[in-house]
Amino acid sequence: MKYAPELKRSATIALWLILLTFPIMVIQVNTIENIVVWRWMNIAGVGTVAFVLSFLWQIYQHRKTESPLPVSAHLPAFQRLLADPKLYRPMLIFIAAFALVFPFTASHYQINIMSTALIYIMLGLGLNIEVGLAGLLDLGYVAFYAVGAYSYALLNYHFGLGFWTLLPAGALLAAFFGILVGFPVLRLRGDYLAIVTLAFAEILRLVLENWNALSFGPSGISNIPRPGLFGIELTLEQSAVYMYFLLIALCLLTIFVIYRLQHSRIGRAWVALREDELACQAMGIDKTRAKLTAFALGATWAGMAGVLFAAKTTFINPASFTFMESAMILAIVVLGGMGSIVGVIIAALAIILLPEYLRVLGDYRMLLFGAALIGMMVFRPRGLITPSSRTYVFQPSEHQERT
Amino acid sequence: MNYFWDLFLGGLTRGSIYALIALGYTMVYGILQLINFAHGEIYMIAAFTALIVASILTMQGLTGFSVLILAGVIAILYAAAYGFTVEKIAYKPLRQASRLSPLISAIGMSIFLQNYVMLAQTSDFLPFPNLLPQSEFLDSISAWIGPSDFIIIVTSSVVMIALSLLLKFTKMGRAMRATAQDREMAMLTGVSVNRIISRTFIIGSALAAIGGLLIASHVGRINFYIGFNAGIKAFTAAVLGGIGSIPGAMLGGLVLGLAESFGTGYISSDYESVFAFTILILILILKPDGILGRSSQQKV
Amino acid sequence: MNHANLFRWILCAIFFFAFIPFSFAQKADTIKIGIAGAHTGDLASYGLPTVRAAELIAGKVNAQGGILGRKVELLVEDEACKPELATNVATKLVSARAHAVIGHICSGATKAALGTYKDAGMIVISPSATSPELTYSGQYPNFHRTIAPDDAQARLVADFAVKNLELKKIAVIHDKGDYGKGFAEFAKKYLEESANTQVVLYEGITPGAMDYSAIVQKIRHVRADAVVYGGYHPEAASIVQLMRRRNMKTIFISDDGVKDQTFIKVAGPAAEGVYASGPMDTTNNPQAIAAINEHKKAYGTEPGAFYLNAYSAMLSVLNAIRQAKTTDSEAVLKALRAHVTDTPLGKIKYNNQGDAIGVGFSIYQVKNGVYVEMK
Amino acid sequence: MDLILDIKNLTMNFGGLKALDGVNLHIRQGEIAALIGPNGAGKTTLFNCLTGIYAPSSGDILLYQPGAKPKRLNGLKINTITSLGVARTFQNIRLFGGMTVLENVMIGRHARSKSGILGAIFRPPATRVEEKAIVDKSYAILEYIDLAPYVNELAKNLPYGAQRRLEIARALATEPRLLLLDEPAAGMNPQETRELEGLLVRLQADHELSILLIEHDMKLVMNLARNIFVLDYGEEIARGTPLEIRHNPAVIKAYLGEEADAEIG
Repeated sequence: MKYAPELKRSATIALWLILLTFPIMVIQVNTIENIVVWRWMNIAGVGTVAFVLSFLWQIYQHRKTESPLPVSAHLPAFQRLLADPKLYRPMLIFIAAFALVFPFTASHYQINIMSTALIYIMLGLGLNIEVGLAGLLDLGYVAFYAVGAYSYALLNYHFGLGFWTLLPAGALLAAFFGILVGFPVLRLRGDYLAIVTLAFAEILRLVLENWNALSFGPSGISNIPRPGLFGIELTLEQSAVYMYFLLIALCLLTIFVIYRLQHSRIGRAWVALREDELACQAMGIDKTRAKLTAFALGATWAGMAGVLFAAKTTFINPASFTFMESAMILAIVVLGGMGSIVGVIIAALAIILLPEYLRVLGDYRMLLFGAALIGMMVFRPRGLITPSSRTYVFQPSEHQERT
Repeated sequence: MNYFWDLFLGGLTRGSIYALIALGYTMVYGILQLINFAHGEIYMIAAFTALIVASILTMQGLTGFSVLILAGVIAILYAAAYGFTVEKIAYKPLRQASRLSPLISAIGMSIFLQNYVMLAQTSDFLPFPNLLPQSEFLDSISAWIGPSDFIIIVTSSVVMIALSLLLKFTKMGRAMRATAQDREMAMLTGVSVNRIISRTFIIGSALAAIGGLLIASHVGRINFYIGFNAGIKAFTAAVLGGIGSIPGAMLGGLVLGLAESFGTGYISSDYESVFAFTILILILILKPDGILGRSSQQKV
Repeated sequence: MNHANLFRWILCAIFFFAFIPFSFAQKADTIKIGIAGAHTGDLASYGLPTVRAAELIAGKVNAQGGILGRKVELLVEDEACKPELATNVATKLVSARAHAVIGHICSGATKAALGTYKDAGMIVISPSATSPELTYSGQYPNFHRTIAPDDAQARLVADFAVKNLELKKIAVIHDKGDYGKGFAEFAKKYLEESANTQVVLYEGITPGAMDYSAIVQKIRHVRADAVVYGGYHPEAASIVQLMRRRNMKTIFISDDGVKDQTFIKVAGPAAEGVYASGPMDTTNNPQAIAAINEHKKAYGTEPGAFYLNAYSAMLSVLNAIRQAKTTDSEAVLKALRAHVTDTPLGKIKYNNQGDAIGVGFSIYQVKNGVYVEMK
Repeated sequence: MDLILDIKNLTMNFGGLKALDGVNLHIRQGEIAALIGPNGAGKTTLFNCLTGIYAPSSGDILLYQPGAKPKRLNGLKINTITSLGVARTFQNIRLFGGMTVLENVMIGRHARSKSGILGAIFRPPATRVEEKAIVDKSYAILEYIDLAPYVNELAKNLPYGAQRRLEIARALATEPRLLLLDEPAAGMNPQETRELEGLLVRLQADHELSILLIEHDMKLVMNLARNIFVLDYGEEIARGTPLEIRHNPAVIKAYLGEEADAEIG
């Protein structure tokens, strides 16, 4: 038997997991009725699943140590695809065509969740500035999102301002809030920053929940207008299509701006800041300023996404801005591969669309989603796509740059 | 003045529980620099296990102290086993990865465990039997301090003192502290880092289980979601006290509990959590490494 | 399996999932009822009983050959009480051409989803969304509910506290949620209308919090005669237990979310004497007893929150379809308003706003471990 | 020759510990000076005070600027000091490991370029010209320092000696007038050390750069430095030319038992 030791180990692990899950999986007590239900069949389930998974895992480990792949082969297929213009150009055209045709072939629901996914692409790319580029771990990104959404809802409610006025206004307000939060906390190192941003986001959410006079409390704000299109009346489905294209356009803008930022003096400064804060300062980079711009720019996109979110759902309340939301956006950034635009886009689509399509699985979908997050991290800890650095080619005397 | 005393005790009770859970966060953080978001779920699983064991025992006709001890011990063992397993599955393969990957894995684990308990047990709140012992002594002081408050404060103090002694005077404790200081150095001196990490998770989870047991008995109800909020608060407490610092986690928990209690009592419970988070922000702005955190003057 | 393969595999999986929805075949011969609400997350316990009620009824109806010769098919969709997910679920149900929706559970999610349903002309019956504006505003003619709006309950509770119990100092506490806070706001307003009654404390508590001793101390400190609590039974049970453990005799009055046998089981002896408002005569209604027994038989437990409301909602919509002899929403809407359905909540039909007529409310008190209606 | 740096009576306290105690030190324009002393003598602390990482407890650090009054550096921010023309390398190499060699040097140009967020997004001609200049200048520096073959390598993949040189390249990119090198030869083999020596001489000659050097390799120090300052326990125990230092009894005493004393004697 080739895999005898692995099988034995898997059996041990399966036994351990059966024991471990015994009280929760097998015994169901109802302290209200004083009934105990013994579900012995579950043992078989846990055992089989644990055995198969741990066996596969060990085979995987075995293969990895036995035949380490050459470094070039470590680049995933997709990434090789990206590196070669002959391959990625047709691919881009295909994606563009798909994006164009999609709303006319898909159902209203499909368009709707795709729009949601597009909003999360914006959020992911925005947070990518903070976490992926500048290395500032922000666990309260949802606060900026909330600022955007509430700016639109409230300013529209009180002053009747329109979507197109409030889109930049929401973005600016979020940026301002970003600076406001950023100032006191920039002295803090990594994880302290994380918990403080989390705290700020929670405070904001609790204030929105309690301060009825300002925010209408937990019952939220309804009937937020959808964006207008030169005053044309749109049906629900038409406005969903309109919203979809609007989001596509804004996503393209986001990608463009972030790509430019990433490959600029500022973007380099952020990456340097992430790599080594002290050396970065010694290179003449103003740490405070670099961090604040990263915070403010990240917040700007969240603010914009917030406005779009409010306009899309037409209803907001504080329940949409919980810590779990921040965690999901962070998961998008990390899963995508920190600092990689393409990675973030793929991850956003996966994280938002997957649970939707997993609905087939009913109650098990969040369970599997959690497992998928762990699995993805274990198999690809650096995310789907490792951002590659730009290479330059020089002739020894004539310096020619090629990107 | 009486009102003040009541709020103080309430805060102390809640703070002790925060501190017990915060210890798990701070120990894991000290060694792995990982915010173990699944830690709160361990606390929840411990409470469920205790509930299951206690119910079965009660139905077998056992009562009182023996139920408490048996349910408690089994819950603590199980929590420790869960902590150990969670580390092996979700964090150990990620030892070499960037610091954010285990964080996401931890969030995934937290979602998984919540749904696991919800699906295998129930989404409803279940009443939790009051396992805490009753005695004449407790009755006699009940005007002055609630019996369960008294037990929670005393138990958690004893546990925390025991932990401090363990870390200070045993070989394992020294190895753990050494690993927290400098993992590579500890490895060079022959400490098995993997074993230390496992033990850290086991001890941290056991502490959380004790917290879970105490609070479930005190509040009298549990569901699959109780770990999440407690986890966030406990993590806040750990940071407040200076993450990585054991006395810091204890102090942080108490400060947080008291802040919430007094905030509710003298201002408004609408903003209960806001008080906790505001204190956190203020303290970190004044002392960026937490109350008892080691100052981390960068070495150049 | 190397990384590249794994990745390709995942990519395939994503594409596979992406195209599943395109292949939805239309099964024209069923009556599709959407069941939307929180089935995961912290509010799952308020959404799942509705799913169970619908499943039980659908099972029974289908066993008898369905309605109009068509089977009842349930489209169960989870939105975790999140508005953004609720709109997705709504569009999904509209796209799947559901004939009616039982849901949503939370008022916020309901509000977010209603716009979509309204444009599609789909009938919605919520077992638990109590925000008054949902029916009063007249914006959503397609919306119905089998639960009394916040203000109606609050009025009843306030009158009871002021007139029957003649309470002077009242602490109004809520759980900051849609439902609890909505109820508490109205209760406060109505209590303050009385010259003799004073609201001495008006505060929200955090549902997930570890314990509520601070707020209980505060209730004692302000020497309230009674607590009017807006929210659900888990927190209410904690508060009552803490009060009794501290030997406080403060009267506890609450809403429909607490008028639940689980509350009594969880709170134990402390529940004794607690008042709660709830639908009239459910405890002795044979339909209600039967519905609860069905649940016990099928799932081995007492049903959870809003089970009877959901049960009634499901019965009434199926009855309306039966009466209208079509699933056309116009006709069903008319039938909902014209025909009385015998439900666990009593004989109900809906008024033009969408509120159920016949869901009378009365005050109950816990006596010897059961809720007894106060006459 | 004119002074470029004048340190007067510099004291640095950490709690009760005096890491520097009344140190005086000055460097002339275009001169290579060295700072030596046993481990823990406070050399790196002095660098840290000089570059703004620590705020000194007392004393003055004066940087002389052409055609302007001398600037007091005490308590200025790290990046401000860099833009004033003081650059440094680190004893424990602190490169941006995840960035390429070229990008590392390009970061050094930050202080000497200015395009902002809007420039980055809209990329007007001015920004494009500036960006091109940054790349060209950085490449020129890499060529000058013989790192051109590594241009697109990740910094962390470089051999040790090359990493040390990249640190210098990165510092040069900030266009310093005063360059502070913290043990540039540490970990280098004799061949690499010789090349480093040549490089430093070239640098000083080509750019009229003033250099202050912390180094344990006495041969290198004696060959390069015109002026040597010796620290021990935070105090200056000697200063002078290599010849003077070599025979200074206090220095010999401080180094007694240290491995370096063999090289001194």
